[in-house]
Parts: sequence; structure tokens; C-alpha cells
Amino acid sequence: MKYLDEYRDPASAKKLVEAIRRQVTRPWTLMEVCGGQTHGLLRNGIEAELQGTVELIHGPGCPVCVTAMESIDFAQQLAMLHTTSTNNVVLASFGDMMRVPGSHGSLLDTKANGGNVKTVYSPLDAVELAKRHPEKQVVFFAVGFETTAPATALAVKQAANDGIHNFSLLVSHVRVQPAMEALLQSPHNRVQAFLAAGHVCAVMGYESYEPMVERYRLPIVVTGFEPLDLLEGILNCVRQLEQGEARVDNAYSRGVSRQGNQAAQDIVREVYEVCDRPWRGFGIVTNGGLQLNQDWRHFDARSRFDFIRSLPVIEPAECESAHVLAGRIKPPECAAFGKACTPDAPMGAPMVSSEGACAAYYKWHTP
Amino acid sequence: MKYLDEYRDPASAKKLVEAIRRQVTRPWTLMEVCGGQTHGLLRNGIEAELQGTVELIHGPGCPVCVTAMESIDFAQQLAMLHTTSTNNVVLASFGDMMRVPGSHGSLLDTKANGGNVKTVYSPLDAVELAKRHPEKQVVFFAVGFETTAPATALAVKQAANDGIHNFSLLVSHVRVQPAMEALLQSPHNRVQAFLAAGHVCAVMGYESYEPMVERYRLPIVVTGFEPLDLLEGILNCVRQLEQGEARVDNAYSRGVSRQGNQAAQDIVREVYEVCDRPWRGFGIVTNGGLQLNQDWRHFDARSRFDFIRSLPVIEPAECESAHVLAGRIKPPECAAFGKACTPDAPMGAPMVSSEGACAAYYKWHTP
Amino acid sequence: MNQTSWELHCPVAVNNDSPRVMLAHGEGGRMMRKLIRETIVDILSSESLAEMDDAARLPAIDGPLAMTTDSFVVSPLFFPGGDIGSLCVYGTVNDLAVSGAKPLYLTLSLILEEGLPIAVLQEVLQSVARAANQTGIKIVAGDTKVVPRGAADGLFINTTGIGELVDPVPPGPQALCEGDELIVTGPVGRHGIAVLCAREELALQPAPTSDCGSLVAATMQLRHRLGTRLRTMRDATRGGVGAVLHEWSESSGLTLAVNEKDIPVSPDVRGASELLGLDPIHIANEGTMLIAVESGASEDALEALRSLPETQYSAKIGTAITRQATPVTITRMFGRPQPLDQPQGAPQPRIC
Amino acid sequence: MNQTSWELHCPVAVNNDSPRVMLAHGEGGRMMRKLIRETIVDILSSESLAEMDDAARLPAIDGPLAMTTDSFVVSPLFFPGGDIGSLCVYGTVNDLAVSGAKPLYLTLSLILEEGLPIAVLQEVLQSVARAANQTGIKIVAGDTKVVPRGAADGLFINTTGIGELVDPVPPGPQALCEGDELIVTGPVGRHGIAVLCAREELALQPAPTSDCGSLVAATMQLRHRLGTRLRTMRDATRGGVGAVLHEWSESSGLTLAVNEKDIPVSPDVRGASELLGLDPIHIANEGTMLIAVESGASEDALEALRSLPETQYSAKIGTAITRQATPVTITRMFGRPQPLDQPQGAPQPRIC
Amino acid sequence: MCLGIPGKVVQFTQQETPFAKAEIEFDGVRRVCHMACVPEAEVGDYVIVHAGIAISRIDADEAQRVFQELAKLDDDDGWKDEP
Amino acid sequence: MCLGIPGKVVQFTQQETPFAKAEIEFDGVRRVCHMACVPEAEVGDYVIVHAGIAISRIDADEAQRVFQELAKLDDDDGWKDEP
Ligand code: SF4
Ligand code: SF4
Ligand SMILES: [Mg+2]
Ligand SMILES: [Mg+2]
Ligand SMILES: [Mg+2]
Ligand SMILES: [Mg+2]
Ligand SMILES: [Mg+2]
Ligand SMILES: [Mg+2]
Ligand SMILES: [Mg+2]
Ligand SMILES: [Mg+2]
Ligand SMILES: [Mg+2]
Ligand SMILES: [Mg+2]
Repeated sequence: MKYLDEYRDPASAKKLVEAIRRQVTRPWTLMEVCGGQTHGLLRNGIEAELQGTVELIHGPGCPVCVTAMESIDFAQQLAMLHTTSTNNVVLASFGDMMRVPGSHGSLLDTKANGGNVKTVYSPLDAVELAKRHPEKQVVFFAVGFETTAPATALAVKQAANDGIHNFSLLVSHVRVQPAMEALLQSPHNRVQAFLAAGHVCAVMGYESYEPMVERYRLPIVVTGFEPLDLLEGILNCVRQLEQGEARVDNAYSRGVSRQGNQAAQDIVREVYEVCDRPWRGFGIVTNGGLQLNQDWRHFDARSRFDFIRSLPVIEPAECESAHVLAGRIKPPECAAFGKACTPDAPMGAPMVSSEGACAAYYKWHTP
Repeated sequence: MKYLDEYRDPASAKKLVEAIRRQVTRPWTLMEVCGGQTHGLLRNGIEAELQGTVELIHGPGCPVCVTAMESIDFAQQLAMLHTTSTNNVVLASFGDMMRVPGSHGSLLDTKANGGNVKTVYSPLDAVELAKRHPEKQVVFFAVGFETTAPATALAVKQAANDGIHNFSLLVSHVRVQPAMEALLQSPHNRVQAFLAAGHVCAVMGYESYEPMVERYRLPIVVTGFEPLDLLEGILNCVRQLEQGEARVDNAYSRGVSRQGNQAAQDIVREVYEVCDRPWRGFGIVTNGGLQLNQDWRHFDARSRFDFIRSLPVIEPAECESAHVLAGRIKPPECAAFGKACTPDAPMGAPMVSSEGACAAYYKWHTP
Repeated sequence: MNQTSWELHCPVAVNNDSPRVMLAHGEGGRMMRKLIRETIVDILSSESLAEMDDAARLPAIDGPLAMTTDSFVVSPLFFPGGDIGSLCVYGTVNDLAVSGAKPLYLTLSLILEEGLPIAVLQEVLQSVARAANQTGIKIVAGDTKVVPRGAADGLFINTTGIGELVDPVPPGPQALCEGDELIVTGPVGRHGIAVLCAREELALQPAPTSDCGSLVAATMQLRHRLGTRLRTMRDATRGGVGAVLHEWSESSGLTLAVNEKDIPVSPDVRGASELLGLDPIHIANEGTMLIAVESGASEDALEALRSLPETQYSAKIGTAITRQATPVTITRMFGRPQPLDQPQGAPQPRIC
Repeated sequence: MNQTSWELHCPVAVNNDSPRVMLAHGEGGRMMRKLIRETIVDILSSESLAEMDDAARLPAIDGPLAMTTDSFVVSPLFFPGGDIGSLCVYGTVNDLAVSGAKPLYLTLSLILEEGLPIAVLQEVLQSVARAANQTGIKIVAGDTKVVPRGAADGLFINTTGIGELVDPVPPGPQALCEGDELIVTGPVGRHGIAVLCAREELALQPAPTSDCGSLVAATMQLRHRLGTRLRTMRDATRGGVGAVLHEWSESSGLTLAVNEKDIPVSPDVRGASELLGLDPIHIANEGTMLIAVESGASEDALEALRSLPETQYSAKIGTAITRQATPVTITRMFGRPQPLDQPQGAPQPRIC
Repeated sequence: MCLGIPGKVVQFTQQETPFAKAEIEFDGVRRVCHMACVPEAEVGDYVIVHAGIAISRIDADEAQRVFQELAKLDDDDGWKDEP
Repeated sequence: MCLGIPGKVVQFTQQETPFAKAEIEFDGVRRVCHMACVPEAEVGDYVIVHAGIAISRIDADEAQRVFQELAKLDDDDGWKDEP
């Protein structure tokens, strides 16, 4: 496949690894912000190949992992509504969210217990579902970073345009940059450079990182998700670090521009506004989320189904995912990793999502 | 079983047959009003045993057979509502109605096509169903003669008492006596005596038949449904006819009194009022039905779901059931009987119901 | 600017109170292998199954075989007198036995609805294991599929059995002769009434009980006692005794004449049938068969049958006669044979 | 007083536009017998079925047997490249074939959802008949159950097959030796991707096509060419090639090492997998198998396989090696073996 | 539409009208039925049950009538018109 | 949450914004995707698709950059900081 296969070329990858190895004089600590990057680094053995050069730690950039438990609990209540009321709700979700534990099991458990849960590939498919089923209330579980927000925003615009009244959004979108800043502010911070998330930047650009780089004096390099993209980004970080520089660079220029995608940003701004949001493992992140703005609030499932009383969230206290998501430990350092906690019986979200750091380590890490 | 087995005693039955045979000088034409009587006469071979004595013709007393097609069409629309609207209706019905054709197949077809149809033994069970499923709207299809009206009336009383708001009735109750009078008024009338329906009379008594007997000068004998009950009733009719008498007699005195069941009548009167009603094969019968009175109209499914537009009834024109129900022909005289029309592929209601005359003939009549 | 708090609350999955079947249990991965190994194979303790290969390898069988299949979709899964687990074993074992075969090997294929409690599955499998043990059949291969919630009704089971045909094999209904005598091996309609009452929540007390059980011993007794005087046997399942009579009439070209008063009916079935307006002769049995024996052999047959507790209420109910206008006749009160209809559709409670 | 009108309008049943399966079709009466005779037996044209007895009687089989069962619950019933009818025949025939048996007899058990159009049933049965014909297996016994609307998903089918084991029977995965070579007989993941795309209405064009097909010819070719050098064969159904590798590693105690770049993937599966975030190695196949051959035998095996159109894209993908820390390794871009995970749960489209 | 079956009142499970209920025995089984229409029925009585409610109490004396008539038929083939 | 796959714009099935759609080819398959966010994309262009919508048009020149850098690595093991 064009624009995939060439960025997986083994010879080029080896060349980049060697270049990194030649550059490195100290074990720099780099954080890949996004779970997609973690996935690419581990699945392709890059992390193993770079042993002894840089240390890669895994950032909070798995929206599945950081979605607040309360949102999942609410989604589950929506999916069960049809069993106790005349509200015949179908909760439509990306496949990614299906296995993430809420207070009482995951959406897959909800489904097994009789909840109406349907996996869709696109939020626009959920609008189609609502169109085909006027007898149902379709609620789309809108999770994801800035990458995904344009698609969910477009979905409500489509619903409004088509006069689809039985469609709404349960919005749990999160914004990456506030979380990155939070990490840098943490007393435990070890991050010396960021590999910024390519597809978030495809939408948002990277101009807004420039003040961060000034303030915290660390390199931020935008990367894609293919091996050469990641390696190029790492090499760039390493060169900056070795030369004592701190710049925002773009190693994914085929898909990302400094200003980002104006059309996408316009759609997002039309529908959403910035808000504070609880992140799993982080607590409330100031400006850490998006919510429907006043013009679109009537598509908000939380107000449409405002008779649902939120149940107390059951926050268990064994897994170390807060540390993992903040890059303070690596998954195998968690005592439960691979023992009490496996992808079949996950204790925490990062073991569930195929982007989650614990799952990526479990699957692909050579011990 | 006490009060069943003794009334099925072969020796006593033979004695009664002989007594009838000894009495009869002419081939009197008797109509058993109720399908339950038809059933008893044919299943037990009484009709065959009486060959050459009286002629038994089968009356309109199968409420399943006379329920207007329009009611079935409406019931089917109710059962399908959940596929096109947020009204999650379950249509609860006696098993008897399941195979009766409406304009577009039977309720069994509706079920096969995705309709919510549930068989219950008692209307009170439908109230329980509504109680257990607050997320559904349970509509009970209230068909039947005066025998059944107390049960459906009690069901709405129970629902009201228990505060069950998701229960309603689709009322299609019919009253026997107006139909009997209609038959006597017909220019084609051949009936010389009636075997009146025992369980209708258990509720209504038989006092109201007395003016009829005066006016039309024919014997009316109330009978039960067991062989000895039926034979006793026939013998009574024959004796009256032979002696030129015309009286209302009660050959089911263990279950029926002249005034009927006051408690049952009170409950029916509390909930229902007399109305005109279309009967299948008869057209509109004046005072031929019951409907919810003003106090109970809020339990009427027709007003609760008044947005349903009645579809034009498709009245096909091949089967002779109008003649069969009016006793003008016997089922085997219909050209379709046993050929184009069988219980598996019924053309008319009387071939469907297990009480229907055509089905009874098909199953039990010795050719 | 950013007031993120750093306390460590961690998103741990809380287990469901009772573990349930998940779609993942049917997807060929770790969870499925665990379910098969720890629940299914463990309970059934079958060696062939434990290999978890694509096919069981079985030793050679001498002589001709009988092979039969049935899917079991009973609802509810548990009913008075049995459950889908015992039913799926007895059903197939009985089909082999009435065909004249010694039951040997059984396959067991499960279709599980997402959400089925694992405890239910375990209970059913324990029942399978007991029934297989009792009838001496070996479960040699299995399959497990999971379908999404709403795509099945809890649990369906297919069993397929093979057995060795043992001489003399009863020739079958086409060999029926005039004068052959018809015997039913117990009170009729018990299974169908039990399941109907359980399913429709009719709240009858005591709940009518199914006859669900093995016919292996009864068929062996009969074959031993009657030899070639045994014409044919059939477990009277769906459609009841009435359906078997119609099928045999069609196969043999004879009329089968039965007497209503000779047909055994238990008091619970009697009461429930009257109440619901049903005829027990058309209601399913699951451990009761109809047999036809040579004229004059019914006394021996009844003696053999009555020596076993499960067939102690066997009764002669009729005779094969020259073909009449009606294929099956029943004599009720007047001693006059009347047509016995074929059942149409599912028995449904009625008030007419 | 009574103004009843006497015109003759008669309540005639109007037929449904398309006939559908009714509950009554499963109740043992006239309608069921008609369905079986006029739809099922007629289309399958099987003599044993036509007898409609409880069990098929089969001639003696020389030598040991293989027996296997599978229920098929695929949704949708028709998908590009196949349907539940062809699938249920190939699935069981392939299980017999990869076990080293000559497929002989098949039972076919249908669970029909009330409301299923009869035309759909007919089309499925025609597909069953074609596949049975093509693979030479005889359908000898059947069963039909109807469940209420909502209690099944249209149509489920169980097939159970028996076959005669033919010497030399490949010894199976526990006999794997170090150095044994692993071959996959076609591009992987086609069935799973085809069904997922059809089911989830992903509207991919052209719709990916299943590999649903027979492995009888391929297994015969291989056995003929390799004799005892053929170690084991397995159709890589649920869980795909990945699941088989894990099972074989467990059975043999060896590590199986494969190369990602050697694993054939068709362009439609490639595109769909990237889009949906899935890995074809974990996706089901229905006419593609994994085989293990003695060290050095893979050239002969590939030559034999490539002579057949259905296995022309066979490829050697790896080798059995001494047991490592990880049971199955895959080599990706850096030539460094990495763990290959076991699939967990149903493949679900994802955007992470 | 008038299937009515005789059963014996075994015990009341609820006494108060209009929703009085009693366990009724039908040969080998019992079911709880509504008694609103037979306030006079007592334990040991037989009632006719239709669609889950008792619609009539069976009069035990009247139940013998047909057999008395039958006996008379034996005696004299006579038939009394009045019951 | 950011699986984004490059695909080639084959043809527009709807032109008008904001609900413009086009058929996008991903190796052996095509799917109709929303184009609202890439108004500049034309038939023949490659776009990155995420969750059913195109979020970026791929710049074909920039796509070569890493290979040019690699070539330089071959030459001189140098690394240009500016892209
Ligand atoms: S391995 Fe499991 S328990 Fe440990 S941090 Fe990861 S998700 Fe939590
Ligand atoms: S036999 Fe059929 S067609 Fe004829 S009158 Fe009866 S129901 Fe109608
Ligand atoms: Mg069978
Ligand atoms: Mg059977
Ligand atoms: Mg059988
Ligand atoms: Mg299997
Ligand atoms: Mg269910
Ligand atoms: Mg198999
Ligand atoms: Mg298989
Ligand atoms: Mg297999
Ligand atoms: Mg069967
Ligand atoms: Mg369905």
C-alpha cells in the first residue's frame, strides 16, 4: 500500500537505528505521546532494536485508557435503559471502547447482560443507524482526541441536516496538549523530549507547542505511526538533545502542517467548546476535554437522558495504570502485569485497549 | 375428573341417544349456538350417532370466527408498532386468535414477520406481564362472548388497582343473543330450536331468552359441553318440538341459574357498555358487542394508540363462511372444504379455530 | 494554569458477580480454549475431546451402522423431570435404540448465547455427563459457538450419534401387517405438557413432569423377548403418539385404529390438558415410545416392558387394520371409529 | 330492532407475499412433513433422508473412523464467496480431510428462526447439495427445529461427519519435530474479513471474498506426494493461523517461528485489515490450512499444492524450533523474532 | 370461546374482593384462579374456570339431575319436562 | 485512538460541503468517506482517513523527504535539522 509499505522498509529502518545509535551519548528519555506510536514501536520491534540507546516511555495518549470511568458507567446505563423504561436506546461505540472496564465491567459485559450495544466504524455510521431505526434512540459514545472530534462533530451536523432526532452524543473527547503540560508540571517528570501524536497534529497543527517548548525547554517532534516515521522522529529528538536544542519539528510533514487542518478545526469549533474533564488516572485536567457548545447541546445524551442518576464510581486500587499513563513506570514494573492482569482478564484500561501500553507490552514486548 | 368423566359415560350416552331416537318423528333442525358445543358433538361422534334423527347445524358461537377482520388488522398493527416507532407494544392474546386470518395473514404471520405477539392463558396474566415489563406497552386482545368479558373486565380493574399504566385492552367482545335474534329474522332461517351456550348462560342466565321464545315460538335449551349435557339438551328440544311446546329449559343446571351470575354481570357492567359491532360474515350486529364505558375508556388501546390509521380491510370472496356461520350450509357443502381450505392453509376463520365448524368437521367428521 | 491532581486512583475492572459467556469464548483464542478445557472437557471427562483435534479417531466398528442427529432448542433449559442436557443425550440415544442399534458414540455441539451464566452451562454439562454415563454412550467430539445476545435463546445443543446395528434389526413401519398390535410404553404427553407449563409460566402446582429418559433398556428387553415378532419402535417425540400413528400409516399403507380409553394419561397431564384445551395424544414425549408387534405378541411385549420401572405403565392401545378412508382412527365413547387428525402447529393454550 | 345486514363477505385468509417458516413447521405435524419432503429432501435428494426415520442405516465401514461435528452460526447467511450452506459442508468435510479421513457420511441439522423466508432456506439447501456433491460426501440424516422469532438468528446448521481413516494417517501436532516446515495453503484471513465486512455493513467495494471451499483435493494430493513426511494438517478457522500456531506449539512443546513477510495476504484483506486495525494472521479462514511437513519436504509439498487452483498461493511461512520463552514467534522488519500473541475475542473494527 | 373446566377449591390465597384468589385443583394439578365472580364459593366446592377466573359455582345437587333422569328413562322411558 | 490510513481518492460521490463524500481506495478495497475536512483534495490525491472521514491530504513532495534524508545519511551520515 502506497504511503504505508515504503515507511516499513527494513533496510531504511536499520539505517535510521544506526544513525540514532551513532548520535546517542546518553540514555535520553523520550515519551511517545500517543498509543498508536506505542503500538508501532512495540509491534515492529523498534523498542527492542533501540535497547541501549534511548529510553522510550509511553504517554497518556490512549483516549480509551483515559476515558473517565463515570462516562463508561453512564454509557452502560444508557445501553440498559430499554430493560427498565420505554427509552429504547442503542449505545453505538467504536470497537476500542468495548472491553474497557467501568465500575461494573465493560460494555461487552453490558451487552452480555442484555444491553443494547453496537460497534460502528464511524460516527457517521451511527447516524445512518438512527436513520434506519426511528423506533430507537441511537447514542454515539464520542471518545477520542482531537483526531476524532471532527468526525463526531460532522456526525451531529449530518443528523441536524437530515432531521434525525433520535441521535445524540455521549461526549468524552479529550485534548492532548493539556495532558502533556500536566506531565511536565509533575514533580516526577522524567520526559526529556516528546514524540507528538501525528494524527492529532494533522488536525490541530503544532504551532501551539511552540510556547511549551519555550517554557519547558524540551524538543517536541511530530511523528507518524510507521516505523520510518517513528525512527525519524526519534533521531530528530536525539540530535536536538545532543546539541542542547529545543525545537518543535515535524517529522510527519506529508500529513501535518504547522497550522493544522483549518476545515477540521472549524467544524470542531462550530460544535464543541473546551472544558475541564476528568481523565482516568489523572483526575480532572483543566481544559482537558471538549463538550457540545450551547448551539448543539440538544444533541447531548446527558441532557436528553437527564433522568439517569449517575451511580457512584467504584474506583478500585490495585493496578498501577496511573503511573503507567504518566510514564513513571513501564507496564512490566507493575506487579500484576501478565499475572493477575492479562488482556483476557484486564485489571486496568491500558491492558484492554489495543493501543494501551500494558497490552502493547503484553503482546509484543520481547522479555 | 369429577364433573367431567361422569358426563362422558358411554352407557348413559347410548341411553340418551336411544331416547332421542324413540322420540323423533320428524328430522328437526337444531342449532347448537356455541362452537364449544360443535366441538363436543363432533369430537365425541354424537353427530354421527344421531344420524337419521335430528339435524344439527352449527351456529355463530365461535367468537374467534366472528371477530371482525378490522380488529385483527388493528391488533397486527399494534404488534408491529415497535418496528417503526418508540411504542414498544406487546400484543397479548388467547392462543385461539393466533391463526385467524386478517387482511394480511394471521397473528402468527405477524409474529413470524417480527411482531411482538405473546400468547397468554388469562387476561390477568397479561396484567402480570405488564407489571414485569414497565418498558413495554401490553395490549390484551379482548375477544370472546359474555363468558370471557368478566375476565377481561377484572383485568382492567386489577391494572387500575395496581397502578399499571402500560396495560390496555383492544376490545372486540361480542354478545350472543343479538346474533341469535338476527338468525331468526333471516329469510333463510331453518332453525327450529336452539341449544343455548352453557357458559354464556353461566354468566348471563337465561331469563332474557324468554321474550325470544315468546316472539319466535321455538324451544331454547341451555346445555353444557359434555356428551351427556348435549344429549340431554337435544332430548329436551326434541320432546318440546314433538309436543308443540316452546320453552326455555336449563339442561346445565349444575352451572347455570335463571338470573345468571350477578357478581360477574356487575363486573362486566362496571367496565363495559353495549355497542353495535361488526361480526365477521354478519355485518354490523346491533347491540352485538361490548366496549369500555366512559369510566374505563383510558384503558382502550384504540384511543391510546389513536395515531394508528386503520388500513382498508381486504375482504376476500371465496369461502362460504358467512353461510356456515349462519347455519345455512354445513362445512362439507363448501366447495373449498378439505381441498383448497384445510387447517394448515385455512381460507376462512371457521377452518382455523379449534371451535370453528369447518375445523371441527375437518378433524372429526366421519365422511 | 493546569491543576491536574495526581492522586493515584486506578481504573481496575470489577468482576461481574456471576461469570457469563462472552462472545470471546467462541473466537478460537485463549478464552475459548480455557472454557473448553476447564468447563467442557473437565465435566464430560472424555479423552477424545481432551485432544481438542478437528476430529475424533474411533476404532473400527463391525457391521452396519445407524447414524442420527437432533438439535435441542427446548425453552426453558431446565424443566421438571429434566433439562436440555439430559434431553440431548436421551433424544439421540433413543433414536439409535429404536432403530435397532447399540448406541456407541456421540458428538456434542453447543451454541451459546452471549450472557449465558457459566454456571448454567456447567449444570447442563453435568447432566449431559450423567445421561451419557447411564446410557453407556461415549462423547467423542464437540464444538462450541457463541452468538451475540439475542441471536439464540440461551443454549442450543446438537447431538449426533452412531451405533452398531444388531441383528435382528426390526424391519420398520413399512413392514407393518394387518393385525399387528400397537403398544405405548407409558402415559402420553408428559414432556410437552411439562415444558409448556414451565415456559408459559402457567404456575400449575405440582408442575407436570417430563418423561425425559432412556429407552435403551426397554428396547433391549423387547428385542430380547420378541425377536422377529417386534415390527418397529418409535420414540413419540414432536407431535406425540398421533404424529407417529400418521407416519406409520403412511409408510405401511394400513389404517391404524386406537382406543381413546386405552391410552394412558397421567393425572397432571389430564388436568393441564383439560385446562388448556389440548389433546395429550398430540403432545410430545421424550422417554415414551410407540411399538408395533406381530399379532398375538402384545402380551409378551407388555410383560417385558412392565418389568422395567420406566415402562411399567405400558399399554396396548390399538391395532393395524386394512386401509380405510381415514389413515388413523380413534374410538371414543360410542365405539365408533372416528378420524384422528394430525396435529397442526405448536400446542397453544386456548380457551375455546 | 336488529338491523344485521346479510351480504356475504367472507373472512378469507390472504397469503403472505413470500412464504416464511412458521413455528408449526417444527412441530412434527403435516406442515413439518411437507416442508421436509418438498423442500429439504427434494433439494438434497438423499435416499436415507427420504425415509424420514429416526436414524439412517449405513453399510459397514472397514477400518477405524473419524467423527467430527460443527455448528455454523455465520451472520449474514450469505457472504461474498459462500453462504452458510456451502460453509457447513466444507467445514466438516475439511475437518475430516485434515484428520486423515476420507469423508463418507454427513448429518444436517437445521435450527430455523420463525419468519425465515422459505426461499432463503431453499437457496441454502441448494448450496448444501452442491457442496456435498462436489466433495462426494453423502447426507444421510437430518433434523429440523423451528424456534420463535428472536430466539435464533435466521438459520443455524449443525453438520456432523464420519469418514474412514486411510493409512498413513498424519500423526498430528504432538509429533512435530524441530526443523519441521510450516506451510499455509493460501492468503490468510479471507473468510473472517469477508464476513465481518458483510455483517457490519462496512460498504467496502469490492466486498472482500471468503476462501470458503473444500480441502479434500489438497489433502489428497499432499498425502499422496508426501506419505509419512506429512506431519499434520489443520484448517485455520476461528482464530486464524495464529490460533493454530499456538495450539500446535502447546501440543508439541516446540516454538513455532514464522516470518511476517512470507505470509500471503490478498490486497482486499490487506486494505480492509489496515482500515479496521486488524491482523490477518488472527482472522478466520474456511478453505485454507496450515500444514507441517518434515524438514526438507516443503518443496514437494508446495509443488503438490500449487498444482491445484484453490491452493496455488501456498507458501512456506516458518519452521518449528527448540522451545523458547515464547511459544510462537514472528519476525517482522528487523529480523528479530517477537512474540505472536494469541487472539483475544472477536475481531472488532477499531480506530486506535 | 367458552372452554370451562370444573375444579375443586383447595384454599384461598387471597380473601378480599374484588381480587380474591384461590387454588383450584384440576385432577393432578392446581392453579391459582380469580374468585371475584363466585363470592359464595367455599373450600371444597367445585367451580367452573374459564380464562383464569371462576365463572360459576357448581351446584352439587343439580349435578345429579341428569342421572336421576337417566334412571327414570330406565324405569319408564318417561321424561319429565320440569327439572 | 488515531488509526489513520492513507487511501487514494477515486471519485467523488457527493460534491457539496459540508457533506462531501468520495470513494477512497485502500489497496484492494474502496470505501466512501467524508471529505468535509479536506476541501482541497482532488481525484488521484491521497488522504489520511480516520473513523470514516479524511483528516488530511497527503503532500506527495513531503512524503519523499525522509528518503532524501536517508540518502544523505548514506552519503555523509549528516542530518539536516530543517525539513
Ligand atoms: S498491567 Fe494491568 S494492573 Fe498493571 S498497570 Fe497495566 S493495566 Fe494496571
Ligand atoms: S371450508 Fe374453508 S372456505 Fe369453506 S366455509 Fe369453511 S372456512 Fe370458508
Ligand atoms: Mg434423531
Ligand atoms: Mg429424536
Ligand atoms: Mg425419534
Ligand atoms: Mg468446531
Ligand atoms: Mg434471548
Ligand atoms: Mg469439526
Ligand atoms: Mg471445523
Ligand atoms: Mg478444523
Ligand atoms: Mg429430529
Ligand atoms: Mg433475529
